[in-house]
Amino acid sequence: MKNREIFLRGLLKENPVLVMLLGTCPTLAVTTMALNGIGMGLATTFVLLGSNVVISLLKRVIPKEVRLPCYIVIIAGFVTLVGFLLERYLPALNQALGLFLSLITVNCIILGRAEMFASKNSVGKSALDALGMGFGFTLALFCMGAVRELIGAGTIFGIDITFGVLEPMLIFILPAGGFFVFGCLIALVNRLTKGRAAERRSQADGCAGCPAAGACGGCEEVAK
Amino acid sequence: MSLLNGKRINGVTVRHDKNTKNAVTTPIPLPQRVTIPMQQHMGVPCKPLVEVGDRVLVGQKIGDTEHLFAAPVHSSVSGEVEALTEIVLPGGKRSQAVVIHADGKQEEFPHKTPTITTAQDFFTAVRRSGLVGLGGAGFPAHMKLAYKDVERLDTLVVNAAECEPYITSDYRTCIESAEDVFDGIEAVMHFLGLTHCFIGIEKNKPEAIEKLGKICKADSRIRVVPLPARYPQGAEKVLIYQTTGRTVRAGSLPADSGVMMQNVSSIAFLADYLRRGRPLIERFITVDGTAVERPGNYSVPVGTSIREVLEYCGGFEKATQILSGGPMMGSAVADPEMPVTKTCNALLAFTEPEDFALSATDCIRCGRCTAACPMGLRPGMLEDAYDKRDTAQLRALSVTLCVGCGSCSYVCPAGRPLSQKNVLAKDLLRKEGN
Amino acid sequence: MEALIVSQSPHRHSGVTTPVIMRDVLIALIPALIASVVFFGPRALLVTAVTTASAIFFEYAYRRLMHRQQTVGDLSAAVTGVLLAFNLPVSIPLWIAVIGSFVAIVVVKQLFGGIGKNFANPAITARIVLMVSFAVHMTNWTEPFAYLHPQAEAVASATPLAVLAGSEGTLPSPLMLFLGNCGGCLGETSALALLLGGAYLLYKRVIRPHIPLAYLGTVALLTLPFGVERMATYLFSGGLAIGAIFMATDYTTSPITGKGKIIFGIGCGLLTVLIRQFGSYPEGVSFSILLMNLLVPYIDIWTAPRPFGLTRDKKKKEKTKTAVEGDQTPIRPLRDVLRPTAVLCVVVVLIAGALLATYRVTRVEEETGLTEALISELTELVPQGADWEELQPPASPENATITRCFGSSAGHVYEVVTKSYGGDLTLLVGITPEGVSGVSVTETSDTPGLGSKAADEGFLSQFAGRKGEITVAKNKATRDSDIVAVAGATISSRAVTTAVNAALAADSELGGDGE
Amino acid sequence: MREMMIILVSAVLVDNFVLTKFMGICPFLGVSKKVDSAAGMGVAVTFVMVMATLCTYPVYTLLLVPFGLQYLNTVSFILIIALFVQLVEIILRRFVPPLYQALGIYLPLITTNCAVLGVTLLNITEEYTFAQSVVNALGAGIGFTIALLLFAGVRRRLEAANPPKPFSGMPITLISAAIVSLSFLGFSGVVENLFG
Repeated sequence: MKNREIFLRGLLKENPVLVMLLGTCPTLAVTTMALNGIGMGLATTFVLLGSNVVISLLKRVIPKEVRLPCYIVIIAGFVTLVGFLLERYLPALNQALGLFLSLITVNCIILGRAEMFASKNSVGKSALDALGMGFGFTLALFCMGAVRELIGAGTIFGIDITFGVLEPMLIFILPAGGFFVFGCLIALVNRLTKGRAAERRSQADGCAGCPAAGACGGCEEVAK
Repeated sequence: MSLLNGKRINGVTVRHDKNTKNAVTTPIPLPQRVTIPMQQHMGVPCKPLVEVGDRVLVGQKIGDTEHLFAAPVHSSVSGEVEALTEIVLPGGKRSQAVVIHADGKQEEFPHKTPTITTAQDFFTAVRRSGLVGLGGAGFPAHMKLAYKDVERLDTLVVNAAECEPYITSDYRTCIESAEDVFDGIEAVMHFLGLTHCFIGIEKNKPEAIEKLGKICKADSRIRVVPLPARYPQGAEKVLIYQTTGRTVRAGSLPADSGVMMQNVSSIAFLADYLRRGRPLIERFITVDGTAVERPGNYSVPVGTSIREVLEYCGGFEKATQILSGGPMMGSAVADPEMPVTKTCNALLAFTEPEDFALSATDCIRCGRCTAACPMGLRPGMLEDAYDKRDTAQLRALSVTLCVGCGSCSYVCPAGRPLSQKNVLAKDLLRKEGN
Repeated sequence: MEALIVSQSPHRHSGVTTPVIMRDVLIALIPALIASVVFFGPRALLVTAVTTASAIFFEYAYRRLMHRQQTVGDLSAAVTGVLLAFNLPVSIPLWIAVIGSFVAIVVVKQLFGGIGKNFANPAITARIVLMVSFAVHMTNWTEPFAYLHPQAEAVASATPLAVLAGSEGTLPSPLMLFLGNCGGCLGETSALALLLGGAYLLYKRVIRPHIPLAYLGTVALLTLPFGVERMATYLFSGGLAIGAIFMATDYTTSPITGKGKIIFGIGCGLLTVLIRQFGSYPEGVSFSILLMNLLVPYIDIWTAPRPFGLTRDKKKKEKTKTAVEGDQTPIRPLRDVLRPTAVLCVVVVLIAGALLATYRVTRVEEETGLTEALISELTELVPQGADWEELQPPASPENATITRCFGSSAGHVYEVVTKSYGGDLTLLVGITPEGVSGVSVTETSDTPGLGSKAADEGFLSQFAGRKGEITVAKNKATRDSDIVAVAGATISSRAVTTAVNAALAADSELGGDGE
Repeated sequence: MREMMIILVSAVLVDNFVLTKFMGICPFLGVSKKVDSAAGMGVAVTFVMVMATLCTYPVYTLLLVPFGLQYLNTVSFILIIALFVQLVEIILRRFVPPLYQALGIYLPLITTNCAVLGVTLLNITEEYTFAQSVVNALGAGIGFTIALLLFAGVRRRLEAANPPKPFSGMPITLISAAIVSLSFLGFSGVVENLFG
């Protein structure tokens, strides 16, 4: 796999959210505004980058039996690190993300990539994969955030563009709107890739690594 | 479903169209030729006993088999056997048939009145008479009697419900030969040692109820039960429950709950047979429908071609659809040359089919089919299960209980072929060895 | 004569087909349509026409786009369109009505596969979506016969339900309610017209009496303790009549068997009273029907008819246990377990240490007391206020709690927490000798875009300069102590007012003009 | 006591963990295909949530706060949960095999479940007392199970639906989840007024 290939894969072909259906909790929760979406995406990318690098460094040291708790602790460490940085320099974003910042630890993407990629490849490749997946995640969150903010609040990045004429549909800010927009986005991806996305999800390797492969939603299609 | 009276069996109200109610049964002129199929009953087909060229008399046995689960076949005309052919019956089954050229003399075969003392003699006599359920099912009558330990049977239910639209042949039997019905019941109850008998008649036939009621007053064990005129009142399990209150458990025969059911015309014929020993060679059938000029009830020798009967009643040229039996459970006739058999109780000819070919639209989950099904099934779910060929689900929803009355397809607003799919589902289960 | 037509039995059909049923429903809706035009004027007709036309158009376009069998002929889209119109106030802007049709037909029904496949009632879901998205438009009711004197400024009257839930307004007599002479949605006010339509449907056996009777019966039973007169008002107000007769009885989204329908009706009744009595949305009917729609799959299972002659033991499905073969992992020798746990502990310690270090570097002084940010905010509320210091918060009245209090040369600022629509509401109220000098909302959990409007400058500026007890008026300040509530957010506006009054009371108790 | 009831009912109905707080969406979408697997998952999650709260709350109040290490809560909580689930799996497999067979496959899923970690962290941010935290965890678990069971019923209906090609599978499930979460809006405000 050439390096460029690793990066692009995460961004489009195997987008962790819209294709692999991983990390759905933050995707629905924090995307009431485009800015929050990007903020969450970048924070997760930072954690993903950090954990991928560290895990691929320690891949020989960590024994097979306890690899799961180790990964989780490393990821949690980076999440707390991001928490400090945001608290210090971007308090508004920290306030907006709130609980979901610390929930990055249980985000399947990071654990999945750590399990499937970082623990088997060199540091350089892991970093690239992390960036690819991270920006793919951010892209997806940005789309979600933009759509929901545009229709739901009539603003984009906080700037009011309704000129008093268009009335925003508040429901897109609410949870119901989140589910709806997410469903439509995945449908759009299915439509654009004419179903290839659906098959790719079924033989995706990202899911196999996730410890919950047996019973988790995204991977159920794998089992089907 | 009215919440007031007791558990009420589901069903549908269908237009009765009993316009041949007062038509007295009249014979039709003797056909030149009759084609008598060897399979006029449920069970093993008979084998012809005559050769081409033999001379046969009226009521002479021309086909039988040693199997118990069959009913012998007799000639309805005197004449010479013309040919042995194979035909396709209205139900779609193929069967051998004997073609007899009638010589017009109608010479009767010397019948012996059967002497019966034990239940066993009664059983062999009924088998010899060639009697099959005249309600339309065609189940050999003697099979219902031949129950090893007859003691467990205690009740006779006479089915005079006749819930199918247009058909009035049973009704005419109640009016014209009420005495035969009474004698038949007495005979059956005597020989089988039954304790009581119920006659189920729909309320839309008051004269029959009143007439039979008067005659049967002579024997306190017999009770005429007027029933609401709801289709399918005549279905076996439904009628048994409505008259005796007993529920025939799923997968078991009426005999298991001590009940034997017979069609009113079968009982009447039995009485006549016990007197004269003349086998079943003619059928009282109703001829009706929009294409028929002279609708009415006719006694037709078994084997007469459907075309001949309809031509006599002036209903053949304009007919685009001919049904053998009622509109709900009867089968459409493809080849009018096919003969009238023992199980045919009506011939309907229509200028154009009653229900315009409904193109099936999506099911709207209205629940009418579930409310209509007398067997308490869920036709909508059965159809889904069949479409998915999910035999486990089909068995779980007990599709085998479906009596094929057609109520579900009748009420379905989306025109979906529900009862037809049940037939296919039952075949699927049978093929899979249920 | 040509070949005979052969078809499978049965060869007769009852004649009641889906278009026939839907046509009967449309006929049953005519009385309510006439009543709506009588009460709310020709615009009612316009709104109904728009929703119905757009509903039919959306279904036609969707089926054509998806190359599916055209189902516009079965008139179900028209029924959904008319029912949706009956759930909208007559003053609703037409583009919102069209959005409602789009949601009802495309999102809730066609996306799931068309008639019979959707699990939620299209018209009800669309009404909720519109209610949540355009709360203001969906809750501005017009008085009946207001269209007769157009020059009079359209006064927004409270519906009987809103009055029941506590906002001011006279409660029309039950008879008036029954006839429909009261505020409310286009088609839901006249219970008489709806009952007429319901009778027609029962006569034509399009619906069975189970759901309406169970639903209205439960509501009547639950509100009987409040007195018969109140019960009648409850029954004939809001969307109960149209909900029970036309919406809850929608085939696709209600149970199949009679028993199931009764359970469904009772469930709807319970939820409606629960939401109307305690919930914050005045109209409980749509939510309760949607919630019960979700339970329909289970109700259908519990109330499945038992096949004839199937005794209880045969019906019991034997529970097939999906055996997960438990792999008996052998007990591993101690040494194998020790090494991995050791590595794990080392990793944990390393991570904790790293975090400890970075925390020290990026520590944020956690000052208690007055940070510059807090001081700048306080001076905003009390101009020229200098050398602020935190005082002991005075005793707070019962409906609000004063958490902090700051004194300065020019006046005091009180931090007040009070109960509002969505939960707690925290405000800072600046008070000087001349009265209220400024109010700012620090934290609100009201629904964004509706309740949160009570935190805008426009609304808060009304408090400036007030001294005595402040009261809230719905649309026009009648008394001089009045301030005008934010349209559609009366509860939040009232909460802010109670907080400001609490601050004023606390300030006067602190000894006059806050030295 | 009133406070407890408010927390419990609001966790179950108004801010339901799945439908309004958006935690535990992966198992919610994945496991709700069959009713019994939904029930199994619900019970397992409730069990782990309550037990996790019992473990993490004392660790936080007795260990982290005195030493001023509050920022270590994420790391410590997720570690406790991971080890706890591993422990439960071993105990169940050894001593209660039937229960393991029923809930076994869901246990690994719970470690990566946002709802479990979410509940423990929420107890801290909402400054609940110990008893309130347990009640909150119980409410969250019950709310999660109710949402799961409700959605399992809806998905049974979805099997009969035939959405357009791109919408089949996960998209139509998400749109149904949107309608379900819409219906939960009806409960807003009920909790406060119900308990006066």
